[in-house]
Amino acid sequence: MESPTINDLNICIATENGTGSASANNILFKSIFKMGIPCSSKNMFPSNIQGLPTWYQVRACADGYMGRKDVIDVIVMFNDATAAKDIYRVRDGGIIIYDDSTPLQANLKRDGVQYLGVPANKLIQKIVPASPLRTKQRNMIYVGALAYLFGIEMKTIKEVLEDTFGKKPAVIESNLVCIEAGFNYMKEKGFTQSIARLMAIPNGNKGKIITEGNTACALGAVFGGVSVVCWYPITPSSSLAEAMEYYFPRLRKTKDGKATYAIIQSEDEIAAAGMVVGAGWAGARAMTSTSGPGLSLMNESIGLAYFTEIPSVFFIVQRGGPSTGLPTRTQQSDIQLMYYASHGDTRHIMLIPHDMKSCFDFARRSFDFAERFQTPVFVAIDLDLGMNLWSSNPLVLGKEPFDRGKVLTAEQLEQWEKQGKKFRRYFDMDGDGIPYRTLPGNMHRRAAYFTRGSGHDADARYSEDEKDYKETLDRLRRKLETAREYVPKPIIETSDGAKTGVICFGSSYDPVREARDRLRAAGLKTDHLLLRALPLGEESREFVAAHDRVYLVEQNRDGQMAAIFKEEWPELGSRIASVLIYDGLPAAAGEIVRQIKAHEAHLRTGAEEWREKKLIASI
Amino acid sequence: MESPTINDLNICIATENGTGSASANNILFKSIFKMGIPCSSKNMFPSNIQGLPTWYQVRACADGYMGRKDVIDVIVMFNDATAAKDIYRVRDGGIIIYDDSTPLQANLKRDGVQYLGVPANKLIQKIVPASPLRTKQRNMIYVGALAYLFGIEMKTIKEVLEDTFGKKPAVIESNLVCIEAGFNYMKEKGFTQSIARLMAIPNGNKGKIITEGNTACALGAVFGGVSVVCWYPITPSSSLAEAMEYYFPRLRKTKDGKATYAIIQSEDEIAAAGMVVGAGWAGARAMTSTSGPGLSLMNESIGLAYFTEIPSVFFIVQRGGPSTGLPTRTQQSDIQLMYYASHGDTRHIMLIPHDMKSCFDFARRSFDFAERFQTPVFVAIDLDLGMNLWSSNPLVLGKEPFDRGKVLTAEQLEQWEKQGKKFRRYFDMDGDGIPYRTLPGNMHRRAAYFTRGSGHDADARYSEDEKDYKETLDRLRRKLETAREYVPKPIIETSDGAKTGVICFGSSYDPVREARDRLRAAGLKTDHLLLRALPLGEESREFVAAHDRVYLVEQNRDGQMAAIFKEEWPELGSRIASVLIYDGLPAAAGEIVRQIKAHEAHLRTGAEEWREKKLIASI
Amino acid sequence: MAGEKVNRINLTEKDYQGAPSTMCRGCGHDAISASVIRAFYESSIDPRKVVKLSGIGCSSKTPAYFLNQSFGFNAVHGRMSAVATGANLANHTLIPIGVSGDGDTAAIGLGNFCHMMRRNVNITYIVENNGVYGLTKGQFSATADKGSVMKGGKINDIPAIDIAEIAITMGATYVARSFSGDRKQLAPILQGALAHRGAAILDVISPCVTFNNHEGSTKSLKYVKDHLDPIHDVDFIPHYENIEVDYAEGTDQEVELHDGSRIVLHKLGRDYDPSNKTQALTAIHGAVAEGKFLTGLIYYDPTRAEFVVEQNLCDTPLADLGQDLLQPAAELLDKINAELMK
Amino acid sequence: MAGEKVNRINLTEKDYQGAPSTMCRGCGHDAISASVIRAFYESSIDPRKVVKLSGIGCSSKTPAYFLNQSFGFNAVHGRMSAVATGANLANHTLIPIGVSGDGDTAAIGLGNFCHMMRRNVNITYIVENNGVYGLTKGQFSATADKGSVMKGGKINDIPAIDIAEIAITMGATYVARSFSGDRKQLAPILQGALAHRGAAILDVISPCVTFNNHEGSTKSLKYVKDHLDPIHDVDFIPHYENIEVDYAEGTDQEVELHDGSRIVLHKLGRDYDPSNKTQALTAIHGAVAEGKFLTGLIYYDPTRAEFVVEQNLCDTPLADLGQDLLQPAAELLDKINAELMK
Ligand SMILES: Cc1ncc(C[n+]2csc(CCOP(=O)(O)OP(=O)(O)O)c2C)c(N)n1
Ligand SMILES: Cc1ncc(C[n+]2csc(CCOP(=O)(O)OP(=O)(O)O)c2C)c(N)n1
Ligand code: SF4
Ligand code: SF4
Ligand SMILES: [Mg+2]
Ligand SMILES: [Mg+2]
Repeated sequence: MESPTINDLNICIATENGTGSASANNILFKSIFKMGIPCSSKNMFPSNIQGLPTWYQVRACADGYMGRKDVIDVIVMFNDATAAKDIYRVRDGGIIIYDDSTPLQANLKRDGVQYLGVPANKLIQKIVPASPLRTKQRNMIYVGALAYLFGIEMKTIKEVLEDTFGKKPAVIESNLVCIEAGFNYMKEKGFTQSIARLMAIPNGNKGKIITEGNTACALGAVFGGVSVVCWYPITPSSSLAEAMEYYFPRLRKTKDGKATYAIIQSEDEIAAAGMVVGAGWAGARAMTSTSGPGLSLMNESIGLAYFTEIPSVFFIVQRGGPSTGLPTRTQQSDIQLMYYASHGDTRHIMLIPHDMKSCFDFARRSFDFAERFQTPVFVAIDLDLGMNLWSSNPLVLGKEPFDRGKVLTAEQLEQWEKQGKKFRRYFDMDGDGIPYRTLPGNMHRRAAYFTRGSGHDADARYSEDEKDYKETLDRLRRKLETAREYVPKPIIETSDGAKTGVICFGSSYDPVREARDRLRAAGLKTDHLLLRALPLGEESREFVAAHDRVYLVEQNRDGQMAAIFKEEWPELGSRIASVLIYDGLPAAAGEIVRQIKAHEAHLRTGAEEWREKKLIASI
Repeated sequence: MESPTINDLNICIATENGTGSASANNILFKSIFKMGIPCSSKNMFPSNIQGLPTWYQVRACADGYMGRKDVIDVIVMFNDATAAKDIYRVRDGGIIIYDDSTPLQANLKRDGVQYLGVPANKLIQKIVPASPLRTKQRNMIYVGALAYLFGIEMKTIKEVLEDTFGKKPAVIESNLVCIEAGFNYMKEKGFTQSIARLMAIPNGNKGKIITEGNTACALGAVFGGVSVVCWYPITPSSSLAEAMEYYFPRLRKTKDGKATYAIIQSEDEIAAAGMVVGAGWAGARAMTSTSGPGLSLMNESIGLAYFTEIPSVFFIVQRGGPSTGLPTRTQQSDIQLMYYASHGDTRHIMLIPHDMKSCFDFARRSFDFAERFQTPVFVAIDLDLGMNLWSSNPLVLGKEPFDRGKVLTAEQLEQWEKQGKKFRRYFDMDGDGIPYRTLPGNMHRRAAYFTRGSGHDADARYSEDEKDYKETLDRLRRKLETAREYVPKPIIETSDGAKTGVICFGSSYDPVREARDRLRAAGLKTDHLLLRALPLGEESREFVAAHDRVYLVEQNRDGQMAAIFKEEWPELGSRIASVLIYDGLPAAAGEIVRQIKAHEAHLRTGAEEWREKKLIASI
Repeated sequence: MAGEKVNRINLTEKDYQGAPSTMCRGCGHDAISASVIRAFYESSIDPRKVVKLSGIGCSSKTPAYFLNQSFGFNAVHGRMSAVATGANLANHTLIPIGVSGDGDTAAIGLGNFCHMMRRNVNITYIVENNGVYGLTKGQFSATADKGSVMKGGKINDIPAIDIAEIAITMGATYVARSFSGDRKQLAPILQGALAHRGAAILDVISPCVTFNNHEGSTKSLKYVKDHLDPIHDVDFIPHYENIEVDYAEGTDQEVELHDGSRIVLHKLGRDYDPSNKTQALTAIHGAVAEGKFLTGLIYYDPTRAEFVVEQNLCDTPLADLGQDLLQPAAELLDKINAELMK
Repeated sequence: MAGEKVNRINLTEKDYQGAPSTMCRGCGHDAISASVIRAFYESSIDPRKVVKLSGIGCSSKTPAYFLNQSFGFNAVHGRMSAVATGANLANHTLIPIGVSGDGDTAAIGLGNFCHMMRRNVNITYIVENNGVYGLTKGQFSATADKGSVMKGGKINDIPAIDIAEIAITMGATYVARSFSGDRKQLAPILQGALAHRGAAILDVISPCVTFNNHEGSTKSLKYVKDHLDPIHDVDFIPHYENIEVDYAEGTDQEVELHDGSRIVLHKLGRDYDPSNKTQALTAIHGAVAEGKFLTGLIYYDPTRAEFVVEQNLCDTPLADLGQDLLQPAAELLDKINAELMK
C-alpha cells in the first residue's frame, strides 16, 4: 500500500451536463484553493446544453504545476452513459467513487482500483423534496464525500459557499446539507484511502485570484481603452465578450451615466469584422472576438484592414478544428490562419499570452500595437486558457500611457504645413514602414484622404501602377520587420550547458514546465523559450541556433508554428522536432515527456523524418 | 544602326480602355500568329469599364518564348494620359508611334528613339462619319501602320478580319479601310525602321490553337463531367464560368434538349461554396471558380468539405492581392491560402497548370481527384494564364474513364453485406486514409449516414471523444500522404552536371524557360523542375537535394511556395533562394535573370539572409 | 411489432424516429421533431428518399433525432440554404427537409436564406424559432422582439425580423407559422409543405426552456401560448386519398398542392385568402402590432415553378448521370479546337 | 471665383466636387454624383464633417468623384453597411453618405444590409440600381427583373429584389426611390435623407449604358423613363430657412425631419401617406405588378431613435475620448482582483 501523498491529487468528475454539476465542481475547486493548496481545474464539457457527458478535473499539486494531468487518481463516476469507459480513466491503485443507490453493474467492475460507493440518489431523496433542484444538489454529495476522504475542510467549504451564494442563506444551507450528507456517509461507513491527503497551507494562495483567460482578456481590453466591440457568439470566445458586457457598465460610464463604449452583438462574424474595421478607421480602439469558424469568415475583412492599414484587434480563442470540429475542446490549430490571414501576401502581428497576467497585459497593449502599426493585431489564446479557471497573481495595471500611434491632429497638420512637410497618408516618412494617418472629423483642409482596399499610391490615390503597387507591398513588409523588435520578446530560461531546447507558447506553458522538470529528473536538461508573439524575432533565432535540438511543443496536428520557424530560418529548421498534441484535451506533461523521450531514443535526420512522416499519422 | 531582327519584336500598345482597342489588338495579334510566327500577347487592363489606361503587348519571338518581355521595341502611344510615362517604356533605339494630328508636346520628346507620327484622328475623320464607331476604328489605323512598318501581310490581316467578323462584310470592310489608311499613310511618307522585320513562316503555327486558360479550364471541366457549377462574378475568374455558360448548351444537352448540367450565378461566394458542397455531397461533380476575395470568403465552407470529406473543386484564378488589390493584374499570391485554407489543421490538394493543355487536362482530372480523395481540390491558375491569349497545341481528350472514387451503390452494399463487410462512412478500410461513401438516394437500408462538420467517429456518429477525434485527424493526414504519390508529378529537365536548380510553377514556366536559356548563354547551367501539384512529392525533395542551390521562382512577395518547401524539408530549406516577382505584371525573363545573377554574385548564408531580410523590402 | 399501425408503405411511426435527442427536457425543438416524424409517417414518405439538412444550433442538431434511415447533413452556421440548393441541383428527386434556428436563418444566414427563397428552391424549411441562440447559451437572436428581456436582464432594443414576413417578401411560395406545442396544426402544415414543390418556409415558434422561458421574454412557453392567433384550422388530405370533403360553405377553403394533395383550411372567425400577398403581409403586420403570433398557412403561391424546373434539368438526377452523358464526344472537342484556330 | 454663387457656409458648388469620374460616358451613376454634390451644396453641409462610404462596383467607385474634402472609404464588396455601422459607433457626429450598387447591396451584401436597417443606423445610403453588375461586365444582379434580357441574350428567371420593399420591411426609417436622371426629385430627397437621423435608403434607378441599355432590358434608360411613376413632387426646406409655405390644402403635405428641416410633398393625383408601412408596401406591390417604378418618398418613420441613441453613447465621439475616460482607475482593478479572490 502506498503512503498518501500530500497535496498531490488529481480528481476527475464525470457527470452529464445540464445537471448542475458545474456548481458542485466550482465549490470543490475553490475549497481546495482556499486551503492554500496550488491547484487548477479543467472542464471538458460537451457542445450541447443538456444531457451529454462532461468531465471536470481538479488537480491539487504541491509543486504548483497548473497543466492538466493525464494520470487520474480519483474518479467520481456519476454518469452512467460513460461509466464503462470512465472506470479505465483512473490509474491503477486509484479510487472510483460511484452512486451505490443501486448495485454496481458487472461491466463496471475492474481490478486494481478501490471502489467507494455513496448512495447519492438515496441520500438526496431524503434531503431534497422532488424538484428540479434535486438532480442539481445530488452533485453536492460527492463534494462532501471527497471532502471527507481527502481532508477538505468543511469550514473552508462553508466559506466558499458564502462567497458563492452571497446573501442567500437558504441556498447556502440547502447545499451544505447535501455536502454534509456525503461527508457523513463516508465517515459513518469508515471509508479510508491512502493515496493522498490535502492539507491546508496557511496563506498558501494568499493574494491570488482565480479567473479565466477570457475574463482576463476582457478586463485587459476594458482597461486598454477599447471603445467599440463587435462580436458574434461562438464557443469558446463568447464569454470574452460577455465578460465585457458585464464589466463595461461598471467601469466605463461617464459621470452622467453615458457609455464610453459600444458593445454590439452583430448578425455574423463578417459584420463584426466589418464594423471593427469601420470603427478603427474612424479612430476608435476597436476589437472583435471569435473562434475558428468566425476567423475563417473574417478573412476578407482582415485583408482589407491589412492593406488599408487600419488598427483593429482580433481576439481568437482557439478550439478543436477543422470545421465545426470540437467547439468545446481546446487546440492551437489556427496559428497559420491567423499569421497569414486573407488572400494575397499578408502576415500579421500576433500576441500570444500564456497566463492570466499576460492575457490581461497583452489584451490591454494589443490596442497600442494595432494603433502603432496601423494593422490588424491578433490576440491568440485557446479554450484551455480562455475558459478554464486559473489561479494567478492579481492583475496589475501598467502605468504606460496609451500609444495612439502616428495620428496627426488638425493642429499638428498646421505645424507640418508651417515646416513645409506634407501629409501623405501612405508615405513612409520615417523609414519604419509606418505612415501617418488622420482621423475622419479632422477639420484641417489637408486632412481628408480616401481609403481603399484596391491599389493606391503614397498619397492614397487610386493607382494600378506597378511601381506604386510594389512600393506599397514592400512598405507593408517593412512594417512587419519593424514589428519584430517591437512585439513582446520571448521569455528564455537557460540552465548551464543544455544542448536541448524546448519552445512552446500559450497554454502549453505550464505542462511544458512540468515536463521539463520531469525530463531533468530523468537526466535530460533543457533550456526553454516561451514564445509570446509573432513575427519571430532575433532571440528565437538565436535560441534555435544555440541548441542541437529544439522541441517545439504545440497543440495541433501539422506543426503550424514549427512551419513558421522553418519558413524564417530554413537553415535551422532541421534542428526543430515537433511535439504535437491535438486530441482536444488540454496539454498534459505526460504526453510531452513521452514524445520527447521517444524522439530522443530514436533520433532522426530531416530526410528520414520526411520519409517517416507518411507513416506518422497512422501511428 | 542595328540591322533588323527577324521575327523578334515586342510591341506595346497604350490606349484608354473602353475605346475599342481590344478589337484592333486582337487583329494585330492574330495576324502575326497567322503568319506562322511564334507569338504571345499580354493585356494589362484596368479594373474599370471605360477611360482608364490599358496596355497590350504583342511579342513575336522566333525562339518561341511566350512570356512577357520587359524590353519594349515599339510603343503605340495612343493614350494622352499616360504618354509622358509611356515614352520611357520603350528601349533605347526603339520606336514611338504617335498620333500627329496635333504636334507632339514638348514633354513627350526624348532622345534615342525614333518617332513616327501617324495622324490617326485626321485620317479617321475622313473615313468614318462622326459616330461612336469613330473612336473605336481609330485604333485600326495603328494596325495598318504597324503592318506596313514591320511587314505584317495585308492578306493575312484580311483573313483574320474574316475569321473575326464572319458574315458581316460591312464590318470587315469598314475596318479594312482604316487599316489600309494607316498602312498607306506610312507608305506614302516612306517611313522605315531597321529594328525588326516580321516574316511569314509557312505552316509555322499550323495546327495551333489560340485560347485563354479560363477557356481551357472551362472546357476541361465540361469534358470532365462537371454537372453543378456555382459561381459569383469576380475578375479574373468570371470568364471561366462564362465560358462554361457558352459551351454547356452546345455540348451538354440531352437529345430532348434538357441540360445535363446546372450553372448557377449565386448571390455571393459563400453561397457558391455552400452549393458546391451540397451538390458534391449529393453526388454531382461540382465546382466553383473565384479569385482571392472570393477564396477568403469560402474559407469556412472549404473546411467543411475537408472535414466532412466531400468532393468539390475550386478553380482559383489569382490576381494582385491583398484585399481588392489589383483585380486586373496577375499574381501567384494565394498559394498559402489555398494550401492551408480554413481554420484548424487543413492541407489541400492543388493542381497547378502551366499552359493551355494542362489547364484543360487538370481541370478535367480535378474531378477525378476530388472524388477519389473525397476532398476539396484546387485548380490554381492566375490572370496571366487565365485571361491572356496563349497559343497551344490542340486540346486532347484523354481516354481514361472517370474515377468516381470509392462510391458504393446499393448493389455493392448488398454484396458487402453478403461478404460480411460493413459500410462505415469514415472507416479507413484500405489504409490509404480514404473511406467509402454512399450517395443520398441510395436505397439500401444501410446506406444512409449523417454528415457533420463536428466531431464524429468512423461510423459518422456524433462524437466528442478524443480518440475518435484524433483518429479522424490522423486519417485525414494519411489521405494527404496518399495524395502525394497520386497528384501530377513535376516535370524535370536536367542538363549534365548542373549544380543549380530552378523551380517554378504555373505562368512562370515560359519566362523561366527563357531566363534559363539566357543564363546558360551567360555561363550558368541550370536544371529545372516544373511543379504541378501540391502536396509535394519525393521528386521535388530529390531535386532540391541534388542541387547546391535552387532558385524558386514565384509571383508573390513572401515566397509562399518556398515556405511550403521549407516546412516539408527544413534540412534542405537553406538551399532555396527565392526569386520573387510581385508587381502585378506577368513575369518576364529579364527580371528573373536579374535576380538570379544578383544572387549568384553575392551568395549568402541563411543566417545572413535573415538579417538582410529586414532591409530587402526597402531595396 | 405485431399489430403496430403501419402507413401506406408499411412503415410504423417508429421507422421514422431518429437517435435519442440531446435537447434539454421540454425543449420546443423536440416537439417539432415529433411533428416531423408524424408528418412523414402520415404522408407515407419513404425515408430513404429524404435528405435532412441543417445549419448549426440546437435546432440544427435535431435532424439527427428523426428519420434515422435518411441521409443527413448538418452543415455550417447559416449556410443550410446554400447547401440545400446545391443538393437540390445534384438530385432533384430527393425530398429535402431543412431545420434551422432563428439565429442560423435570420442572423448569419439571412442573405443566403433570402436568395434561396428568391430562387424558390424546393425544400421544406423549418425555422425553430425561440428568439435566442440556444446552443451558445441564450444571447438574443434577430427574431427577439424589441423590449424582450434576456435571462440576465438585458433588454433587446432592435425590432424582430418576422420570418413569415421576409419569406413572403422574398418569394417563398408556401409560408406558414405554427407553434411547437401544436402538433395538430403543425403536422398537416408540414405535410402540405412536403407536398409542395418550391420553397416552403415554416416559422415554428419553439420555446427554449433553458434560456428564454422566463418572465419578460416574449418567446416563453407561457407567453407564446397566451398570444397565439390561429387564422384557421388546418387539415391535410394526401393525393392518394380520394376523399370528397363536405365543406361548410363559406367557412372552409381548399388549397390544392402540386402533387394533388390538398390542404383544407377551416375558417376561424375571419376571412383569409392565403394567395393574396398584400393581405398576408397586412395580416402579419396587424398581428405583430398586437403582439400576437399569427399561425396557419399564411401565404401560398401555386403558380411559380420550382428552381430546378427553371434550370431545365434533365430528368435523371445530375448525380446519377454517367460518363456517357457527362462527357461530350472527342469530336466535339476537335470542332472547338478548329474554332480556336481562327 | 469672384461672383460665383456660394452657400450658407461660403462654399461654391465646385467645393463639393471630387476627382474626375472614370465611369462610362452617360452612366447613370455620374448623374447621381451630380445630385449628391447639389444636395450637399444646397444643404450647406461642411464636407469636412462628411464621410463617404462604399462597397465594390462601378457605383462604389463614385464617392471618389464627389466631395473631395471628405474622408472616404471604399471597402470590400457588400460590407459597406457593416463598415458604416462601425464608423457610426466610433464617431456619431460624422455625416455618413454611402453609395452602393444593386449587386453590392442586394446580392452579397443583403444580410448585412438588412441588419444595418434593423438597427436604424444613421446613414444616407444610396443604391445605384442598374440591375446588373457593371464592374464585372454585365451579369444579372439580384434586382434584375424576371424576364429581363441580358446583353448576350440570356433571360433572367428569378424575381427581382425590390430595394424599397425590403428596406421598409427591415426597418429603415426613410425610404425613397428615384431616378438618376431626375435631379429635381433626387436632390431634395437626398437633402431630406441627410437631415434625417436613422437609416435613409435611396433606391436610385441608374441605367448602365454599357451593359444594360438594350432592348429587352427593364433598366435601360428608355425603359426606365417610360415607366416612372412618381407619387409626388418633392421639395426640401432646410431647417434654417424660416419659410412659411403656402400649401394648397389637400394637395401638399409637409414632413418634418429630425433637424427641423422639412420635406414638402406635392400630390400628383393620388393620396399617399408615407408614414403608413402597409400602404407603402401595397403601393410598391401595385407598381411592380404594373411594371412601373414608383418614385418619391415612399416611407418615413420619424419615431424610431437612431442606433447610437439606443446605445446610450456619451456625447463626445468614442474616437475622441482620451485615456482619462477610456481607462478606468487602477483602484477599480484592485476591486476586481479582490472579487476574483473569492
Ligand atoms: C460561423 C459560426 N459562428 C458562430 C457559431 C456559434 N454558434 C453555434 S449555434 C449558434 C446560434 C444558434 O442559434 P439558433 O440558430 O437560434 O439555434 P438554437 O440553438 O436557438 O436552436 C451560434 C452563434 C458557429 N458555430 N459558427
Ligand atoms: C468578394 C468579392 N466578390 C466579387 C467581387 C467582384 N465584383 C466587383 S464589383 C461586383 C459587382 C458590382 O455590381 P453592383 O454592386 O451592382 O455595382 P455596379 O458596378 O453595377 O455599379 C463584383 C461581383 C469582389 N470585388 N469581391
Ligand atoms: S438550450 Fe434551449 S433551444 Fe437548446 S436544447 Fe435547451 S431548451 Fe432547446
Ligand atoms: S459599366 Fe455600366 S455601371 Fe459601370 S460605369 Fe459603365 S455604364 Fe456605369
Ligand atoms: Mg434560436
Ligand atoms: Mg449594379
